[in-house]
Amino acid sequence: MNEFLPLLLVFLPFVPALISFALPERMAVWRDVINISFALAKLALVGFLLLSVEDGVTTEWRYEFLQGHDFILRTDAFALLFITLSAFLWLIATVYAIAYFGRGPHLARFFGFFNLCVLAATGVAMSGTTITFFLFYELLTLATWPLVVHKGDEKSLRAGRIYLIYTLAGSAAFLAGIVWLKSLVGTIEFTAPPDLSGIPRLELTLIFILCIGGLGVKAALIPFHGWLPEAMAAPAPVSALLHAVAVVKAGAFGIVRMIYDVYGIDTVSELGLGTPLAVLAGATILYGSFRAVMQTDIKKRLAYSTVSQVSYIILGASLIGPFAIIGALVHLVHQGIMKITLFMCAGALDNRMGIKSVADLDGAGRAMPVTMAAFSIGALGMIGVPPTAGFISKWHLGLGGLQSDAPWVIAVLAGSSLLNALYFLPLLYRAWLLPPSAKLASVRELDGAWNRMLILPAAITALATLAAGAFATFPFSPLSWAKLIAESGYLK
Amino acid sequence: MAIVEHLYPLTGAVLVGLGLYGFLTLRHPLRQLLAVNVVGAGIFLILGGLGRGADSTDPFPQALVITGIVVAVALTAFGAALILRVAEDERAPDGTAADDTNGNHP
Amino acid sequence: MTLAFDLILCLMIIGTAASALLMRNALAAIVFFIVFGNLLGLAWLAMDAVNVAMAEIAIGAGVTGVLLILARQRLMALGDDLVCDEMPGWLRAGALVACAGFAALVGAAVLSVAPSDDLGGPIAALMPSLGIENPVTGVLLAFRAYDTLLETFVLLGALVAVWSLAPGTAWPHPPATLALTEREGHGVAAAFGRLLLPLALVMAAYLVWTGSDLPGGAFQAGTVLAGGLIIAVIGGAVLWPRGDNRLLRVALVLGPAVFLTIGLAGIALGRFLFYPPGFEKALIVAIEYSLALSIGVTLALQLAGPPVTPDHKG
Amino acid sequence: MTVAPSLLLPVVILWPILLALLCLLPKLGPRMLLALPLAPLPALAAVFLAPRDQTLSVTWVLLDGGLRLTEPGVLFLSGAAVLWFWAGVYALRYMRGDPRARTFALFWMLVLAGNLGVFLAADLASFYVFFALVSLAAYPLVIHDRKPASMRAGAVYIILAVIGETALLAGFMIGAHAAGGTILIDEIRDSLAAPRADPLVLWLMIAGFGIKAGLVPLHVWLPVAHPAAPVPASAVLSGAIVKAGIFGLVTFLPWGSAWPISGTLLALAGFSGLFAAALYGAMQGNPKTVLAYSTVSQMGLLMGVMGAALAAGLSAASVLPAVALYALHHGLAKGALFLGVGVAGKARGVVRGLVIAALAMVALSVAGLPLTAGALTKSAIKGSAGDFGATLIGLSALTSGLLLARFLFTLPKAEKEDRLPGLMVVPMVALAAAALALPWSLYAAVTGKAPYGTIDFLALGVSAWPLGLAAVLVIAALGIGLRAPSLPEGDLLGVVSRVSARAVAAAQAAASVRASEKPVENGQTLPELAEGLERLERLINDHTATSVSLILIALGLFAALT
Amino acid sequence: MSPLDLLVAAPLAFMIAALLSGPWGRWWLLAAIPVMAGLTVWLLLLPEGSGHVVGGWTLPLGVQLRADGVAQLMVAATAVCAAIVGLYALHEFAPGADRSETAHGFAFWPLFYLLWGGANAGFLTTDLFNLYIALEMVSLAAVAMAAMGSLRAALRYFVIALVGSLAYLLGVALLFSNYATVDLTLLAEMARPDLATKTALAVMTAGLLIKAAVFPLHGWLPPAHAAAPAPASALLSAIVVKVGFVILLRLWFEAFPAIIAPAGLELLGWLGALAVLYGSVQAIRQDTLKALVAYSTVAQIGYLLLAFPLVATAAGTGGAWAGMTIHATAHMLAKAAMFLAAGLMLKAVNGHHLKDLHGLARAMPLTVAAFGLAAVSLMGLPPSAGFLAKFLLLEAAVEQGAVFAAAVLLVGGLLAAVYLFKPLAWAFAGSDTPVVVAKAPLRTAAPLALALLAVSLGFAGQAMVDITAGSPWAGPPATEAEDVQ
Repeated sequence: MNEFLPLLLVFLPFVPALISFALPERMAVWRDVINISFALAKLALVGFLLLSVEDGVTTEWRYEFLQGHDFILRTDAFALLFITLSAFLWLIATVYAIAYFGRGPHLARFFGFFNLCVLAATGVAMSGTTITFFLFYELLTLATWPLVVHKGDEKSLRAGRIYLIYTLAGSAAFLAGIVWLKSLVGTIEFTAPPDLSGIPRLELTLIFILCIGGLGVKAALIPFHGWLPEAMAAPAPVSALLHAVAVVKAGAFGIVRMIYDVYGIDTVSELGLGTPLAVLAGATILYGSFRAVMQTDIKKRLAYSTVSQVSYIILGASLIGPFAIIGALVHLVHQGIMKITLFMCAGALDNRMGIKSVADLDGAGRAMPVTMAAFSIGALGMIGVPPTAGFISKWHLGLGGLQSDAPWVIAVLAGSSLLNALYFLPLLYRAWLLPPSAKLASVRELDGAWNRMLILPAAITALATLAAGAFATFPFSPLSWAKLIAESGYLK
Repeated sequence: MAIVEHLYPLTGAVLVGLGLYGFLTLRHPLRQLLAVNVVGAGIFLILGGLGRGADSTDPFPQALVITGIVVAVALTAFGAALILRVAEDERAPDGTAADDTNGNHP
Repeated sequence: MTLAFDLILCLMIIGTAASALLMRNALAAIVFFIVFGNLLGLAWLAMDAVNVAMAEIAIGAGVTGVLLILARQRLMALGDDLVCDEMPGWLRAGALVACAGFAALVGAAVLSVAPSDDLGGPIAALMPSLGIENPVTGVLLAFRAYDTLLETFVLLGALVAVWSLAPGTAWPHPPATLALTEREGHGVAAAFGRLLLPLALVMAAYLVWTGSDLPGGAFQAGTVLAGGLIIAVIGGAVLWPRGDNRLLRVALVLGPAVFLTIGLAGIALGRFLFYPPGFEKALIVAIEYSLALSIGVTLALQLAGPPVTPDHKG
Repeated sequence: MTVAPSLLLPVVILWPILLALLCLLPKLGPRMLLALPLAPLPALAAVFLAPRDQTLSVTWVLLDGGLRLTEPGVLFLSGAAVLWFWAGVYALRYMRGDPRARTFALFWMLVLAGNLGVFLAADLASFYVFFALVSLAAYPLVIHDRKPASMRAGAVYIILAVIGETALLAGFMIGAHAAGGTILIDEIRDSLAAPRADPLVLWLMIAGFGIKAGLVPLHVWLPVAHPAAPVPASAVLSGAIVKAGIFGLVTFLPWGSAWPISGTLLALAGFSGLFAAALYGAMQGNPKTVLAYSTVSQMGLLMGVMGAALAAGLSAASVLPAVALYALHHGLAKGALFLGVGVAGKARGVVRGLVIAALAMVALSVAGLPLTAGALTKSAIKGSAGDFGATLIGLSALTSGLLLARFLFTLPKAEKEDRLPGLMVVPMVALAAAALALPWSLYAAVTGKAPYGTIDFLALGVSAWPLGLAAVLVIAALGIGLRAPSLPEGDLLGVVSRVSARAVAAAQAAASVRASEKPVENGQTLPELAEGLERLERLINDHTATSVSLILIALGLFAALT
Repeated sequence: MSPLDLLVAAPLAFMIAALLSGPWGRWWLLAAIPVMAGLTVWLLLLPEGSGHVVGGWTLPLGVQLRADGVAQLMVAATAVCAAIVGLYALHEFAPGADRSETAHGFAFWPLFYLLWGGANAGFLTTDLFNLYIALEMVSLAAVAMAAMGSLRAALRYFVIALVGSLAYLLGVALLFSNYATVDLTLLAEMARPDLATKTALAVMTAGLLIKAAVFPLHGWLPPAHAAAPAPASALLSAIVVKVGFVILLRLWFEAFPAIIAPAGLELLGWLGALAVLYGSVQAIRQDTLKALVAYSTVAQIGYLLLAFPLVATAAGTGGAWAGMTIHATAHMLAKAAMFLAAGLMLKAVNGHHLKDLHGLARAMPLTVAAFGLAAVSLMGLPPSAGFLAKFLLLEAAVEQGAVFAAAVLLVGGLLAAVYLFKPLAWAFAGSDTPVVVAKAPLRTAAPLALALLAVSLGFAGQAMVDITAGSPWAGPPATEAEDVQ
């Protein structure tokens, strides 16, 4: 039974996906119910797995889809970190999406692909080999595209096009890299890094560049980040779950896997690949923040913020050190929670009051205090203000940088924090301190079940943001789990 | 003497070249059809001519040639009909829908 | 046959072919093509390939020639004078070089192969078991019966393909009547046709029968039959049938169907297209007769072209 | 003590946070003003009950840190608690009827929690949490009245606060790393005391704490922000919140090891603030601004002393008690003075005279009039300041005197007859009394020696000459009718803001140019290429070309095969 | 008894039946599908390389039929495509309103069976002359079907195809003269690197490149495939070009591997690479849907050629060989699905252009989904069979250090994404005027089934690899035909 658990976990969302595609619009209520219940079921399953993995039990499922090519799903601790995040946020985002869209058009399609995305994200997490990873990684690209173009207007279509070109080009590079590597050392399972000693350094370096370049597209490393701000043309739930969590995280997750499970930190250090990557990540952090400051559209600002924040993970992973990797892993979760909060709030503001640009935000806090409070917590978290989750991440990353003799990391973090403050605080200022326009004054934030449902998810994740920071050392907190992962194999 | 033995197949080779040249330079489909038939005849000559023994011709290539000739005529007939229909269509009173379906489609 | 004859014949073949290709006048080109076909027939005769010679003259020169003439006539009626656009000289020169090179390559390849009748012996050895004497028929209907079976379907398919070209409202009307019927030769042709059709039938039957032992066979017979049919139609003795005429359909598929049935029946006795010992000749002849009929009708209808709407002036 | 008294420590912080959460309740919110004085009560209890230097480790929270009360911490905590309490009492009257009373109460509680928490934190993470809470939550207090000037002041405040936070975080990280990844403050300080410690940590911390404490030249926010807030908020800002910065220095500076360069720099910055701020403040027209400059000046003194002590490598025991005591006095006195501004504005006639007299007493104490509590604390601190420092401190009485005199003359007058609310007067008086009395009572306990063991009046008189000179100058100026010039608030700020405004404008212009230069998307790119492709395809579609290609490929293949 | 000949005979029998049944002819399909399905399964169950000579006439006289891996895979894929496309076509090629025959409605079905039978004949025979006839069966049916869309395109197709056929026939003539046999398995034993053989191989290959529409000989394909009715296009792109390809395989890897010079393989590989790039670029430029899909065929065929040098260099039947054959299969299914879906969509909006698809994703989600899934396979994205194929090829290319081939494989996939997402983007675009589409469950299911199959075959990778591994070129050629009674 246990053997099939990974399979079940990955393909569980397939059921609601199919049902969502199939159900006619008049049965939308059933669709909602099924979506939420499956999200809950998955969360329960993840909970069960969490307990077993903490005891050191990993389950795996393999299937030889081609001779010499295993399809492996495995629940190691790192996978579970990502899965837990995605399962939790899936539930949140599902509730949010239901409330956000109400009873609009194309929803069958939306929820169908939405579930497929979660499937893919879970698959990415549980992949046990590079090829398996690639399979789900591509599936993620594909399943996301319909969501990006969901609105169907000119901007969305453009965004979809750009998204595809970027991500597919990235995938191609990644594929080339893994195939090359496989031709050198055979199948690579994410259990222990293979022996790469006999392979010319140049080849290894080129493969690394190909793979990281490919993964870096999704992770929005500069100069491959161009798709992300464009993709904000998608509706808020999409931006929230996918661009904050699933897609970019898949890229970041993959980079961590590359460094720790494919190459192994020893090889990476020996080849001297960590530092350039870290520098690139650092540049991305600063550049993303800098660009965010210049945006006037709220979602675009958040998007550039994502560009910046995701690179924290890469920075941590590439620094190679106990604190750094903990920082990277924990930020994987923290950034997800915080960014989804921000996006959900931004979506709610747009949905309820048509607020899109920074200038529209004046007085929004008066009209929608709960939403803006959640937004504020998310924003403060992004800045790294304690006791939010962002602080915990930054703390470990900073120490990690120092541990790895890269004190410049501190400067990067500090600069990024300042820039974060520069682009988030004015939002809070406008929302809370400027007088609202007449239009906003009439909004009743919590009137009606739909509206409450729209606010609730963001409120929950905002509290989670606080809790993840304030109770960082609580068992099963992201930090504790990140430490578990780090101790179980990523620290040598 | 090689040339003597190879007279007919060599003629076939020349026909292939000639036919091909005709095909390339003649810009009317019916003439091209004719040219293709010349090429075919050349190939048949090669096939038959190289199957000549001391006293008789190998029946096997003969059979192949007959089959080939029949296939060729079938195709030529279809080709001619097609050329005709294209010409008809181009001169149809409503020239607009000329190259679309023949109106047979529901 | 002497070398001189062979040489002259080859030169004439090449000459007529060149004329057929290079003549500006389409009709002249087609006439040259027919002459070319007949000369080819002579060449096959010179190579002791009487079966092929008959096929070439009947089908290669005859049917194809009629086809081309009819097509030209109909095209002229549509205002297409079949004049080719002049190509630039350098293009012609280029084409000439390319084709010459190609022909040289093929010629060299041909020269590198010594002519021989390697399979003549094995075939001759097997012939007695078939009970027929014409080895070409043996190859066509026994050793390579599979090829021939498929080929009959190509022929049938070609007719269906021609029919599929029918303009919108034309199907299932008959094809256009042949132009001669409206001219002065009507009466003569009609009388001739009426006479010729039975004659053609008889001759076709004879060709099939001799085909077992002497040169001849279903294809040649079918061509004769087609010729008779066409002349009969020209003469007005027979009218083109409608495309959905049941009898016509039966006539068309008879040959292929019989062939296929016998082939499939062979499975019961062992394998596909297996002729039980002792019945070989009977089966082959049965196939040939049915084929001849179908081929005749098919070829004739192919010559007739796609159906036209009744008020259409062909 | 039946219940473990150390459990009081979390309560000190959680209680105001709980009250803050209550503010969020819609019905209760505006009434929470009444709860303002309740918020610091657990802190007061802790001052008396909680054990000293005993860490209560708190697992599962943040990075598994702890809380504890150190000796200097007690003084800071008690001073702050007292000030917060009385200011709270004052505020509940002062803010009555204010439309944003709920917001005020909410952030008041939060700042209070942070402020008190800073004094209790035993680990970096919680210290940083509380410090950030103070910094950020104080912003709404600064901009409470939403007037343009306040908003500007708030902006300056928040920018510098964030920069300070960032510098601190960077310093903490490097410090923690140097100490082997620990987050316990004591261990980090010890590692800083090691000979090969990185001075960068020190500088980052000095910058971070210095911003909060108004270290010149990082003080620019202070003179604009403190006056912008409502009176009780100004009082706690100037009296208690700046002390968070001082406490940071007290806690983190590696006492006992000599840092000549860093210490001297800090001393220079501090002492220059001591004089410059006082002089500049003396030329202000707004009494609250004057007081704010006074804060900058006084804190400059404290930091100057600490810098000198650091340079000299004095031990913690010799420096910190005096510093804490000084801070305590200053906090209470400054609180009283700020509250006095509000009181004076409502009083007329004799009452006003009494109020001014009381304030003058406090002011003289701050300026260091011999035998006052202020002089006492100054004398205590001189010991750590070195000779030169001590001289400067002595001289500073002149500038302080001028400044505070200016303060007294700028006090507002009541516009109309109004009943002076007791709830405003009592806190002021109480704070003044505490400021004047508490140092006396604590002096012995803190410094270990009796105040003025032998009172040498002559020496005292002589040492008071700067103050006397100040008095003479003031009287002279009054006599000739000289009015102090009114300089704009915020000294260096004007320059900085002008430069930054210009930079922002330039950046925006550049950005807009770039945006307009973006090539038009979706247009036909490379029309020549498209046309070429079109022609190529037409050529290929022709069967002549196909046949030629066929021949060529056949020949090519043949060649390739041969 | 053997399915080898029945797989050819059965469609021909149905052709006759359809001809005789007049307006009811189309319903024979319902009988044909189970029969052909059964035969196909039977074929798949045959031990690899089993075959027999027709009528018991031994080589070199007779015609040998044989079931090797390629044949099994291709016949099976053809059966699936033909069956589903046939079902789809039931509606389109139907009698007129008054139950009377129409030219297309009548003629399609015999041609359909002719094509099916011809394709099977081509896949199953080892006889080069027999292959010629099979090729002509298929070509004839294909041209006639293309003519149902555009006469002019069909004429062009016809003329060029004729040239290709003759080139092939010329080669057959030379080979027969040289070796006195036209059987591949015998030729493989006798092959000599002499002038005639090389000329023959070169000429035949060139002719087959026309049939397979390989750049730059593809000119006939886009107009013909784009104009034909959807089911016809599906058959043309899926099956017809594959017949030429399979013959190429047999020539290069079965009959004459011994005399093939690497330069020849390289040349084919280059043509393939150019086809991929050129076809993709042209596809990107199209603004009509079916032209785009047709150019995609040009590009996809390029991969098959690109694989030639890889296959020749690789050892064993793993990697490149499997990748190439699986690609052919995947392309069959996916392209058929795509044409059917395109046909449905264009019919619904009554237009041709990409922009006409505006908002169709809402009106006909299943059809758009089918198109999308087919696109996934064509782009070579997981988990489709197309991905599997590309992955195997890529792996082979990397292992052999064929950097250029690897790059083309990757870039080709990207370009495919670019052109295939163009129509999808239009379909997903919002629309103010929703299209109302008549319900047609069967026709909607057809492309979806094909596309799902193309995608889900990715999970059956090893099965397909196993099937294609049973191909003669890998081991010693089957000398004596094993008779299956």
